[in-house]
Amino acid sequence: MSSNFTASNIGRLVWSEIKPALLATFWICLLAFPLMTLSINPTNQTYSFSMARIPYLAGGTFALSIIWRFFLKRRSFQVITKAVHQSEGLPEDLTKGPKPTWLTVVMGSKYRRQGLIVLLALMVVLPFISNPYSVNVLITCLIYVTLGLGLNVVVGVSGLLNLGYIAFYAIGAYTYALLNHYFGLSFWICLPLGGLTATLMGLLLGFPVIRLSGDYLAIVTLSFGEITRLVLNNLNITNGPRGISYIKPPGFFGLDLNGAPKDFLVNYLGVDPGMDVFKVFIYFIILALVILTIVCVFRLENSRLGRAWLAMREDEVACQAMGINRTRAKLTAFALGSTWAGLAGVVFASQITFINPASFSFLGSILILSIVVLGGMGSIPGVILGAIVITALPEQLRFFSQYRMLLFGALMVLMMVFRPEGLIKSTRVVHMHTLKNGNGNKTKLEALTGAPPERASSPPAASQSPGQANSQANGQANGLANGLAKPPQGPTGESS
Amino acid sequence: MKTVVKFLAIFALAFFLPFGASAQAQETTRIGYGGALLGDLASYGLSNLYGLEFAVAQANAKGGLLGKPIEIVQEDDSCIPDNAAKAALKLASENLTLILGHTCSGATRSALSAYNNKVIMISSSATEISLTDDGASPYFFRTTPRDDEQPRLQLNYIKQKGFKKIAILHDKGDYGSALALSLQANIKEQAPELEIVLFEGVTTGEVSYEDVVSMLRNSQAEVMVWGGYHSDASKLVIQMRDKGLETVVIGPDGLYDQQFITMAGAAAEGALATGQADISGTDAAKAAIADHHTRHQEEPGTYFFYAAGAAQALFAAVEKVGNTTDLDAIKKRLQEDTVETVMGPVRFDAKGDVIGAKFILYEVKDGKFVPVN
Amino acid sequence: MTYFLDLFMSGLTRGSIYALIALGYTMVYGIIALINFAHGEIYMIGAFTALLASLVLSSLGLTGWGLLFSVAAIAAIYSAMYGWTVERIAYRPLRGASRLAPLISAIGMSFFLQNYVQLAQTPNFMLFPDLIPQMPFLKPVAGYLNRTQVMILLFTIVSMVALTFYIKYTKMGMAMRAVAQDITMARLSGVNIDRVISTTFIIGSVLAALGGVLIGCSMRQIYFHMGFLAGMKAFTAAVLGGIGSIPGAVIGALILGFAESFAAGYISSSYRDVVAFIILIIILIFRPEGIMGQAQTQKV
Amino acid sequence: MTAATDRPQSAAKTESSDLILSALGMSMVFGGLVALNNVDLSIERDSITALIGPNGSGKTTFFNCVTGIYKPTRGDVILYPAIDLPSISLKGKPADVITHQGLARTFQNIRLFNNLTVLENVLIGRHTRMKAGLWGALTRNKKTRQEEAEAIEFSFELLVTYGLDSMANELAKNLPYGDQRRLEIVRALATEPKVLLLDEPAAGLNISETSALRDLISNIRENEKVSILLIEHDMSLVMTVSKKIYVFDYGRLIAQGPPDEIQRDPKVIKAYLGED
Repeated sequence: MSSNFTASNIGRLVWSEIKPALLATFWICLLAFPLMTLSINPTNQTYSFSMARIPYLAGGTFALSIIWRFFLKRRSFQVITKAVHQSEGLPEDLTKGPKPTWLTVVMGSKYRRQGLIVLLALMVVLPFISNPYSVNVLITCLIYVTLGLGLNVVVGVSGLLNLGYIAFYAIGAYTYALLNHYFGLSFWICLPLGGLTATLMGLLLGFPVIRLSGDYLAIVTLSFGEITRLVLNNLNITNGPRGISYIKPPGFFGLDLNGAPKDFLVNYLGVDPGMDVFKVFIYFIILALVILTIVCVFRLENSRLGRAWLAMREDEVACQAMGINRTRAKLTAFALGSTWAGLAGVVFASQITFINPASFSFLGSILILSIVVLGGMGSIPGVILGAIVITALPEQLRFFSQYRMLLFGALMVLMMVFRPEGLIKSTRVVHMHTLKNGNGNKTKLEALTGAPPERASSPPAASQSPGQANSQANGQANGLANGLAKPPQGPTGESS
Repeated sequence: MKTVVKFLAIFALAFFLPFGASAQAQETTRIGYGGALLGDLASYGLSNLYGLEFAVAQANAKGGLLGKPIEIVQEDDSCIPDNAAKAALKLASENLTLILGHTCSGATRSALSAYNNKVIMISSSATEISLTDDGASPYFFRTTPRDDEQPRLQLNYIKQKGFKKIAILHDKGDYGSALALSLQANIKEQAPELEIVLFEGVTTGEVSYEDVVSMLRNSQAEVMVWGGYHSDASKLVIQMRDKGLETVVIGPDGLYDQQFITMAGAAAEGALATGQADISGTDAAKAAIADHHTRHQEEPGTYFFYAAGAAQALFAAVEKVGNTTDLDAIKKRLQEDTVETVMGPVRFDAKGDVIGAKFILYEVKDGKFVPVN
Repeated sequence: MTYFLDLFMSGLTRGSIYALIALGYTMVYGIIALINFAHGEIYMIGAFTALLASLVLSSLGLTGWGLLFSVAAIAAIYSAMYGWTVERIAYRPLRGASRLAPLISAIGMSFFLQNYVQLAQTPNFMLFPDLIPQMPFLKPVAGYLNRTQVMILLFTIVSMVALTFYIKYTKMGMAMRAVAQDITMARLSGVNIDRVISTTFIIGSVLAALGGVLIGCSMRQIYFHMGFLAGMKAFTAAVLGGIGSIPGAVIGALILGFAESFAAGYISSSYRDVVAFIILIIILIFRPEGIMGQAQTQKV
Repeated sequence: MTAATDRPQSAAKTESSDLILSALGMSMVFGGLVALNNVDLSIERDSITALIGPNGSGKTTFFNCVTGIYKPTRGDVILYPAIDLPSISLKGKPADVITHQGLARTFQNIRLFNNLTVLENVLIGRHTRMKAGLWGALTRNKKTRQEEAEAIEFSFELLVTYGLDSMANELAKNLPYGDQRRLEIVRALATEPKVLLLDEPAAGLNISETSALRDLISNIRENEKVSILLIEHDMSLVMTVSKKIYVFDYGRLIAQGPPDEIQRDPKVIKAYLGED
């Protein structure tokens, strides 16, 4: 074996890595040659030639190419290892349950509750230890978390590709802006109204697209998004492209938070929040909305309705054959997904205080979709992380100023190439079986109710104790925790 | 656990970097620039930035501002209101109190609301009337003349030439559509005898304007007034002339740009535009143009002088006040003192509009904008 | 009537441009079921390369038809190289991933290319030279049909015919049809999938580049963001015609072109796109698989 | 093996008390192709009926028409839920309604919800027997929690009965092939069907798996009070479990009767082996 490590062998090995990188470098330089070396003087339509940028390009490409090849090799090696292990039946022990991920470890540990409280406390304290700009980024980020989770219901859970999601965001924002502008309605009245309007528009869009699926659905939703934007741009009532300004921020029980309370804080309490009070207030509103959204989406996903959506995503024919009304499932998915966009839109309008149709372009839909896919389709923590990356990363990249969007685009490609399932892969909730079955042992249910469970013909007796029902229901919430414990094994005969 | 680390890393990267970033030693006097540096309207934003850079370079050569060299902190808003608010908050969080910007009217309005009257802001390109008229922004100034001048000038010309049928087209943007609506209102009020045969928005960035040309021909308009920027106008004019349509074209200051003539070539001949009165004739302006040539190898852009003038006026006011934080004092100086700048003497009125800035009507003759007497 | 004819001609040219770009979308989709969002950017790069090439070549003394065709050829070659590279970097490593991963990768690529051109050149609108020589014989119909329109129609028809022949009668064309039908079976019968996909991207890019050159000649201006709207419209056209179908893309593009022109002319230019999109939605509601798309019976 | 079952038309009329499902005059035309031509078929209560025929003879099309995946061109399907209940026409009803009425099916090429767990697959089968709506899902009130708990309990018991409980939390796609087939049947059973339609359940199984499947099918019929309609190519399986066999060829019903009769029927032999 040691003979393999002769100088010439190592040289050959290194060369085999460097050669393709050199080729790639040459190719990219060739590609970039005219666009990067020729510059046009627009006044007299002459051109000048300069090779100054080429060495940087070549160096960068060479380094990137080496790294790219290394990671691609690693990726394919991992795939092969996995396949070999599988074919040899190595770790595929089906009784072991899904492999614990860090999420199940954290969420499943007995410190889960404490962990969540710490996180929540951190989120509550955050605006007070940061500057106004960061609070604004945080608000934007949380708005996009809401949007991402809402779109996740449509795309990630139900499998309906929606490219016009920004329209519902716009509808929410304009609902508040218009009602506030013309009728002086307050934020708190408009918040549910904005959500409701978006829901209704979602239904309206849902009806014509019931028969469509896949990319046809995508293009119709895209059209819907564009139609909404164009109509907002052309109507007089929305003030067209000039938009609506001076939208009121939310008040606190009728108290105007713009100005006065800050003076109060500074003068009487000696605390200087260092920023506008209403911004902090909006932060807490959107934080509450995000928490509400997470709870709702989690509950939906693990309910009868959510499973219908999942079934629809997985197989449209089989889902109908299982008794699921596909039309209804599609419509609820569309309508509910839109609701959150509407709510987020209202908050957005109150945060930015000026909206015009330019804020709701197709690019917005694309960004929200990127959040869902980048984060991990159908995964709630994934979508949250995705929203952080998509909204906060470009802010961080401001350091690179004009190269910002270039890097952002490149990162999206790299992310998909090396982690196509998203940052956090969606995992299914684990249910633990509480029955000790088979060998004449009483089931937990029997033990509690004293009656043998009837099966097959009718559902178990409704006289079940509420405690049991609770523990089962909690089984869902605690499912992650239970997933760590081995499910008790019943006899696995071919048939009973 | 590797993923936990990854998660934390991303989280930290996302949020905690900016918290530390604002703590910097103030060895310089800093001025913020907010406007379009990227996106479709980047060229306007860049001409603003170059103007500011010119003024800063000049001031720094003479020892800076308040005894310290001036440093520019720039943020892009791509002329999108949403981004402008973000950029504004970013600049505000750096404790900047002097801002030059923003480029577009819509973005400026949203930025104003984000600054929340905590900075002195001078725009050299936001022309929309209400920005100063509504009185909500006491610390906002602008060196560019306002939009309401332009429709008036255009209408006068139309009446003078005896045109009867008018087509008004706009680019559906906040700037262009406001101008178009304002002209429409002007005509209804002051010249109801004129007939508006076509009032339409045009989608910009399209692959063809031929259908618009067809509509124009069908409407038999004698004059077409464009509300929007030169980039679309030049395409429209080329296609109009290509199809043998001789309708007179009048545009706003968005069209008054040498770029329009370069782009439209022969088709630009005879087109009219309202534009800021020519200020490149003075010695100071000529020196600035020469400086711009050496720095950027091109002619200065539309708003170069207005940005440079704004910056020079601002520097003078700050120098007199002696600090950058007393906004009311700076405001007072800006309104009371007349400062000699590359764009001529600059002083602001009570609303914040520059005094003496005027639009005049130009016509394209032999590849140049020539004032119409 | 002349007004109608006028609008008809403008719809025809508009539709032809859409068709050239839509073909790239529909071919890629037909083969690997991917919405290639970066396709509009390839079209933009074609236009930019053509601009640079025309400046260099005309300074070398080339004029007239020779200039036009060599510029078009250089733009086509460069766009093809870009198309090929984009597929290699952003899509090939993702083969076999979920359907949305390549879509996001494509969007990332689109951002990247747009900003790359903006940084490498400028964000400004750039003047595109008038490359199409004068055609004196068009004098009588000058008001309705000018030389750029003639060239656009000519280019479109020629590329369409050439493409149809290529797909129908060459070995590679047959392989493409096979891969479009069933990628696994095609691989099993010895078709080199990678090569087929690369060829598809190259052909699509060449057509997009031609579209870029023609639009440059017609609008006389190009800029880095031009690919977005054109790409979106072309994609809409491809879906309208039944994505994956080559004649469908052309028919869809023409319908969209006419719809837009007539909507602008007879309704309102402000609402033109609204009308166009509503027509699209209505057509898809009644023919969910597009105009020329095959109605697929769910196989159970 | 009564003589009465030889005459389905009259059986549908006179002896409906013995039948659970009857299809009358089913026809299905795709474009110009006649996939099903006026087929009558009935299933006796608590029996196993088989449907055989060469490939492309219209068996799966028949399934699709009965279960509402396709809308038949002509014909009616009538369900007799119980002896003392009125009959229900399933004609033109959508698939989900038909499933709710008590018909459940499996697919020729397994159609599980691959990225969901085994338990969730079965829970989705429970969908049609559950009531919780949007409100229940969001508030997770007592009623919903109880219903959910019952559904999980029910599903677990089914999984235990059919030996899949140890894999309850595995993703369906990670199951071995034989278990996937079994899971599809369990999922159909979760809808509490009156008639279970199995489309080639033995396809792709080896000999021992097939014999296990035979036991499974018999067990299901005994345990679950369900009538079974079975499409199958494995003749040994068909002949041993079924009480009655229908034979399709070119979309027509060419023979029907008990297994031993069918085995001897010259028309059936001709359809399978061709003419000499």
